Amino acid sequence: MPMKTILIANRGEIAVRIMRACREMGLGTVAIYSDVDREARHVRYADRAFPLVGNAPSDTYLRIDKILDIARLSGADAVHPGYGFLAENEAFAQACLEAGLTFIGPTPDVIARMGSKTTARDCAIAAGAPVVPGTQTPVTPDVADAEVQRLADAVGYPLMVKAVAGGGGKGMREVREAATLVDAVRTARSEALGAFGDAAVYFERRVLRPRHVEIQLLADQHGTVIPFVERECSVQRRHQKVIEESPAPRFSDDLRRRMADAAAAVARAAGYTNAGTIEFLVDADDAFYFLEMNTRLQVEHPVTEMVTGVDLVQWQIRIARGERLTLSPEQALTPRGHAIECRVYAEDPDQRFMPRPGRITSLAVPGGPGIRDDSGVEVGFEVPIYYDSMISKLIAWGTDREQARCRMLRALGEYHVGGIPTTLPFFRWMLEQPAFIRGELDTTMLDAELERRAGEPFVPVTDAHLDAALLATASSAFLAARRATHAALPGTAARSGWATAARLGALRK
Amino acid sequence: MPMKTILIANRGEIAVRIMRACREMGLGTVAIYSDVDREARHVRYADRAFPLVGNAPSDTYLRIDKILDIARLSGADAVHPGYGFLAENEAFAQACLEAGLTFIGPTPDVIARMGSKTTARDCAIAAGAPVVPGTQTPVTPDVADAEVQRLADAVGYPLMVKAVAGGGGKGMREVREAATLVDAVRTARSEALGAFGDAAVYFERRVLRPRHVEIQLLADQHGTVIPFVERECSVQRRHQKVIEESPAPRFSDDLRRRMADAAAAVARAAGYTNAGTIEFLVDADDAFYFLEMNTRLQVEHPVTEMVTGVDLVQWQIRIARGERLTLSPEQALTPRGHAIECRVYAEDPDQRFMPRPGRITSLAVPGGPGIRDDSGVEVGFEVPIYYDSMISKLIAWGTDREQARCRMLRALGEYHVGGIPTTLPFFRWMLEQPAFIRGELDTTMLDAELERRAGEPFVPVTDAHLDAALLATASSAFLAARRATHAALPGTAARSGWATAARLGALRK
Amino acid sequence: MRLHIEQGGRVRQVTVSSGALPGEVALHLDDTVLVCDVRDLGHGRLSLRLPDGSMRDVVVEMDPIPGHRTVHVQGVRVPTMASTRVRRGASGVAAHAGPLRIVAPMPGKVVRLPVRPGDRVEAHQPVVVIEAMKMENALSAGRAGTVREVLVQEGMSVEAGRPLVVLE
Amino acid sequence: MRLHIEQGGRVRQVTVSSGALPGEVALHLDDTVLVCDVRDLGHGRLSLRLPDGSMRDVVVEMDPIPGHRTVHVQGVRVPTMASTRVRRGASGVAAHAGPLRIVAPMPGKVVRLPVRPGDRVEAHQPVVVIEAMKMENALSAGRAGTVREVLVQEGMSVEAGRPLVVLE
Repeated sequence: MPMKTILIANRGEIAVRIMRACREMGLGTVAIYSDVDREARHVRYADRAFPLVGNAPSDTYLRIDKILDIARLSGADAVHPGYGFLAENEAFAQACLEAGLTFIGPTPDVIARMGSKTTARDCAIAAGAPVVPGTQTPVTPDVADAEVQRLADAVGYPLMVKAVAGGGGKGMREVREAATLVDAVRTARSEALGAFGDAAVYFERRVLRPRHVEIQLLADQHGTVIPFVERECSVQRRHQKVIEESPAPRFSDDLRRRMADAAAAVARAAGYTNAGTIEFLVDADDAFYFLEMNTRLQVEHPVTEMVTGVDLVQWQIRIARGERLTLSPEQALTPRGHAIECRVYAEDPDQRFMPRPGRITSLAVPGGPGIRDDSGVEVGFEVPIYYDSMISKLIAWGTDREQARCRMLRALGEYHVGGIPTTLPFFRWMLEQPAFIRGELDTTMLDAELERRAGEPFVPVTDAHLDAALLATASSAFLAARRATHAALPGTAARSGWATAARLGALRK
Repeated sequence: MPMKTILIANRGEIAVRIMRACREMGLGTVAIYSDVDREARHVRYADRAFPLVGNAPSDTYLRIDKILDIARLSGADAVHPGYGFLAENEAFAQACLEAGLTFIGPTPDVIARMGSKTTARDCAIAAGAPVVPGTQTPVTPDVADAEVQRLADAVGYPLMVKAVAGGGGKGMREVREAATLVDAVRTARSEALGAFGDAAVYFERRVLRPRHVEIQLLADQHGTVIPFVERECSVQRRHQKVIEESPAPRFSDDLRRRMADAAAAVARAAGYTNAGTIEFLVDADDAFYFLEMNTRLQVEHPVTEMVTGVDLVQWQIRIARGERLTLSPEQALTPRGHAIECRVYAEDPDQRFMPRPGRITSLAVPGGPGIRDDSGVEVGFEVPIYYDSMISKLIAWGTDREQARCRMLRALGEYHVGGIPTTLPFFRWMLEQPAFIRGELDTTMLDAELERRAGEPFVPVTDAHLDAALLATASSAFLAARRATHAALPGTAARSGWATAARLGALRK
Repeated sequence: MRLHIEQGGRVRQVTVSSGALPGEVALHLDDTVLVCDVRDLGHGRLSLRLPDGSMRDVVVEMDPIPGHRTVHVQGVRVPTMASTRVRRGASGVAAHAGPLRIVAPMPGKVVRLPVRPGDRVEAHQPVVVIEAMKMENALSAGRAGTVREVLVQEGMSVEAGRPLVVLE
Repeated sequence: MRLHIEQGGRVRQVTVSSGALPGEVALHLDDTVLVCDVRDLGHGRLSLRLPDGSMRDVVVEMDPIPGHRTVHVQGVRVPTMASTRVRRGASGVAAHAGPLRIVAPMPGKVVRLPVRPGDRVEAHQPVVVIEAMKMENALSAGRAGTVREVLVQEGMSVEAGRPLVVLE
């Protein structure tokens, strides 16, 4: 059965990214949308689009029944789940298969095995990968507080409470001492239930000042598993990645190969197919520990694409339709140059990163050499309150890390979003931090630095900014008043001879 | 003397491209502008900008005196000429040096030697590169018609009349028989005088159905010359490149190395420094002939950047400030993937590519994986009548030629320019031509095909287009009328419960 | 609202009304009713969702001539005319009879005028050469005729839309 | 034209007139005259050329409160207020005295209200928790005070700008 039309069970930038791959492969696309997303870019980009009706994720992008109805109605023969929403939901993958649809991702049993952090951990142990000490079974909502306390004490403090079904820092809490455990578990369970529909959590010993490094891999249905050069994702705010890069700075070839081997072994042990990522913690001595597996495409997949030249989404589709991986394993592990990604959020970094949904009233997106723009929004779009606040991803490539960093800074200077605050000023600050420039990263450094700064603005307003704003305000008020009285605009008037001469005279002074 | 501020003696996309490199290197930028370019992107992108006063190229971007005045006034310490205008004018390079400015390009004597097609030809012959038979000395305006005829007869027909100072297909004419020679020489001289300020031409035997393949090279001031993987530029309309790619399709490694060796030998023989390109004709038997050298950055440099990862503009600046080339010669000759560039012109392809300057009233630029946008315009800008009609370049990269081609088609579908016609529909047609898909290219094929088509639209209007236009026209007239009577917009009204239910019901049918 | 819409020489009558749901527009065309979900994205941009779920992003550009629009659909420019009244006489798009005015398609400079009043010209024979953007552009008549008037001189700068030569 | 412009708590008087050349605007500020070349690019976008040739692309966004603008300059948002009349009493940007209203900075749902009328709160102590975009956001007062009024309830959906709690 040839694959002709793919339903993209997602929204925003990742839905657009997937549709681009479909277009390039000559495949039809079907979008789904909530009420507030009717004018969203992913809806208008699709060949066809169908309403989910409603807005809350639980009424829309998490509704398996509605999505399968639309697949049937539209004649789609495959489903790409993107990331988030139903991407790691084995019931959705199973329902797709039962409806006769190709699910572009691993099989439901592998999602179940690797999606649960606890069974994934077992799988990693069985494959010989090192793991961080932690609970062996999920701490489900029916486990009483006393038992919760006993389990945590056995793991030891500081520890992390994490959602079994989690990802993206949601449903995750750090607990430094026994006293705050029960509260943290309650919040994590509630967040996990809201975000993933599953309140189960687990505990894991906290590695101090760890780096978060992950291995992307592709696995076909014929037993070939290819691990890729690592991604460094240590720049995190409250366990949420904000900047990712590939390759990791200060990372030896030997460490890369050992980590890639460990990741491939886990994937093979799990019977993994399609694209997936194995996340590791790396401690100060370069020892690494299996953290979890993401059984889907990741937000940060473009940095891998930029340094290896491999289109991961096209390969997801090719693998799903049964093709063999023909990539060179050596090339997948050999980075060409360096790539950095900034996740642009509709948040006000100077107001403790408060989400700031609202209408984008003006927009200028960077371009030119080494810049890739993966955006989910356009001018005029109202960023809704219901979903994740990420609106776009900006990726910069350079022959080395420093060139990539300088290109990113150049591109950030070209980027303008009007109407709502975004995290762009934060990135301009972050990329100039000495520790970032040196590549000395760990997952705790950003939170520590933010606490130290106590709300100091990321890009301070200088006198030059104030003066330009003053001139702009005065000029625009003046031009508006003049427009109201005259029909013609100033710039369109013909230049008189003497005026031209006077100007040239001024220039020649 | 460290280089701090670069004056960019150009306009449009190439000025923006150069300024981006400056930003990435921490260098200040100075723009120059004609009256109609005050609101142009390159002016607003610069740190500082100064008016040239006037509009005709001869009053503005070709005025060495004004440009040097601005350099002095602004404190710039280097000048980048871009391409076109004064880029291959040795008097400009000389004047820069005399004014104490670093000229980012070769030395004036090398520009003179290689910029003249006839002495460049001598230089190629001396370096052992094969050349096409032709006149040995320039045919200056004082050469009488009878002598012109005699020189041409000696070369033989068909022949090409070319501007000695030429480039970009300007001042070039094909002459198939003696009878049309004098007219062709007159037109070519007139065009050459207007475009380059020099009416001298030369004659060259016409190679039948040739491919145009060129070798980019970088040469530092310490004797290192590095040739790059070739660019194929055979898709030409009236000797004007419209699509370029790298590597050339159907091109053997052996041919690549021989051509690169020949190019490097010519550059060494010329004492060449900075970035330059040696153009070759390749005949049906893969024999190649030196055509000319361009002693400057080329329009199509991005395709080389995409497949080698080298930033040519940054290297131009580094070479000009005396740095040594540290690139790997092997890497420069080993393409990674494939890149294609489309030059977007403000021309109506369905009206014999008639130039169509005017205001850009709406604009959507493509993005996503493998796409690079090098644009010189923005929404609201009025493309002026005075200069070249190229407004932007779109570059697509893929792991192989077919992926690059499919990505380009995808990106062309995302591209929208409102207010003026552009060559975008032409590219959508061209990239689907069987000969293009097979990579069977020569410089005559496009003109022959265009003649055969006799004005047939490149993307025909189908019933589906007509229907959508009808619905759009009716809806927009209706919405405008309703807006005039109601304050609230339709999309913003709250949905009633029954309406939602009805919609869901319709969906479930 | 009742409209007469002309495209490629064909006139169609469309009656437009609001649909049952917010954002919906009902278009009565011949014997069919098409209910589309139409969103105005501002500045002439519209997002259409056709009854079968097909998405069309279109841009409607108002042309200088009242009622005339250029509609961009999937990269194609479709000239369209809309009017609330029935147009009398020859239609704007399909007009062929009477004198033919050759107008400047873009601003530029007249560099050559190869014809004079009274000259007989063939279809596609150049009658004016205009220079713009460093290129010479020969303008020709779409049909044969006799030159009645030449309205410009060599060396003149002309604006887009300026009549240059009249044929009959 | 005479304007009172307020930025960061400081008010400056500016007199604006046309410059000698097209596009030029002369700004009289204290004892200086700055002649800038200002181009309106539409939709609030301006291109400024300062007297030393420096280029500034700015975007002037009109805020909902009359006279208030957010000016984007080189990636920085500068709140600015302009008025043709002298404002009486406390200035809009610099106001510090009197009751403090904590308003919703974005649309969302009130999920927690940890204070009640009469409670004493410290600076930076959370007084309302709003959920938006899957994140809980604690809003706190910039200064210490006593809760005078709580204007919302837990579970309520609120629009941006809606007053939530009043301190005194």
